[in-house]
Amino acid sequence: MQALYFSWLRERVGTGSEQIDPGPATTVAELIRELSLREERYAAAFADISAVRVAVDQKMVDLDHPLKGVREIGFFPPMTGG
Amino acid sequence: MQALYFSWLRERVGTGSEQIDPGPATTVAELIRELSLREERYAAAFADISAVRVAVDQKMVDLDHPLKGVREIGFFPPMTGG
Amino acid sequence: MTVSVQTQDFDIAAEMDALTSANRDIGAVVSFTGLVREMTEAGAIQTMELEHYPGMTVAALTEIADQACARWPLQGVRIIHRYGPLHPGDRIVLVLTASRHRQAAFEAAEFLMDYLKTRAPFWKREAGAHGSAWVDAREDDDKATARWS
Amino acid sequence: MTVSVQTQDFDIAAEMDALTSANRDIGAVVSFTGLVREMTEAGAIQTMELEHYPGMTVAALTEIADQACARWPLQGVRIIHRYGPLHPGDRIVLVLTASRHRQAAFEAAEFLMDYLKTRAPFWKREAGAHGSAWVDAREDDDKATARWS
Repeated sequence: MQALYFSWLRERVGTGSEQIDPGPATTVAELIRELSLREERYAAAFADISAVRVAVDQKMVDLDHPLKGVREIGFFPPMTGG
Repeated sequence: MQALYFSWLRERVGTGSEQIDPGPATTVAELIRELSLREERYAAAFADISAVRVAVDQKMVDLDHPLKGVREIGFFPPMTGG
Repeated sequence: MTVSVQTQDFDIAAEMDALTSANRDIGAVVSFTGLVREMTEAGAIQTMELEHYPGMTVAALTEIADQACARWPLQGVRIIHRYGPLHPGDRIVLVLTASRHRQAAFEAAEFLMDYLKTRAPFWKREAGAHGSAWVDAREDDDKATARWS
Repeated sequence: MTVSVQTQDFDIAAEMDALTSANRDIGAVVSFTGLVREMTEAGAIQTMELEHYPGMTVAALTEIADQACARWPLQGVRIIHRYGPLHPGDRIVLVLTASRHRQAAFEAAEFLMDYLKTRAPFWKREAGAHGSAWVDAREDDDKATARWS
């Protein structure tokens, strides 16, 4: 699965884009927990989960969204466009 | 006193601008009655008083506004700018 | 705060640049442009003639702009209103508001347009193959103006 | 209904002409232009860097524009959002709405801006002599978006 990171999530993870293995995770929330346990940089990025927004295949989703069939997952803080 | 007429009031009175003598009228409402008695063209212009707006020396006023000291009085229908 | 009453057309980009170029504390500019519509309830029109009260118009627009500046934290206001004969598609009026944030700019522009519609001494006459007639004031416009008081 | 995400500046007069020139049933055009402000709470900034999510941005803006078209009787919508490095006074975003009457054009433009602020995948980073920082989302913007639902 392709993971994309934007804004300060990108800075904390240390890359804008990478292939990730979701392991046993079946939802977005489980994937975030899984990654946070694996490496400190993910734990730092996802420390305040209330500040994390997620898009799955380029559509905004909730944290309980399933990962089955997902090709791309994007992590970013609340948007500040306009 | 200089009287100005706009839009269909101008058309009914037959002129855009004229000198008028207010006679015994002391308020805008009295002036309208006075003119309407004098000539049919004023009676036609002022027939529906709810559709007449008045400016005295280029400021919008109510019908009971006094005429004392007034140099210019404008009569027109509700505005349709913008 | 500048107000113009004129027969000639206006250039919205130039007006916006003039309003904003000297001020780097503007975050939001809202514009309203009014255009002559071809189709009316009476049929297609060929011309719209705008009459105004020359001695009063600029003062009335200035007063409306002053009211907006008193109610919202604006960095700039520009009003241009045309008069004379216009044709379908022509621009009639431009309102520009500039502010730090968007809410003040939006609200002030709506306020200015509501007041222009009912308090600026202009009268429209539309003419087409079906004849010509003065445009009636819309009750909706009075209601829109009343919401600000 | 056209949406662009680009680094280059835009010409508001040309965009407005493109939106209105083929349609004589438009009576009202509202524009919103967002500009980079120099002064922030942290101090004067020299640059604002706008990052976006390339695969998602155009789709997100298109969905927002579609929603506006479903809610209001619009004759046209145009959205341009820039990304990359910008400087104080630079234009960031343009929203244009065209309609028969002014209320729909105003409301739709406000709706579009509220949604752009909270639903379009852009992130701003401001940099000045004091350092640089990502711009925090404003609670006010969430509230402004919530009023439409």
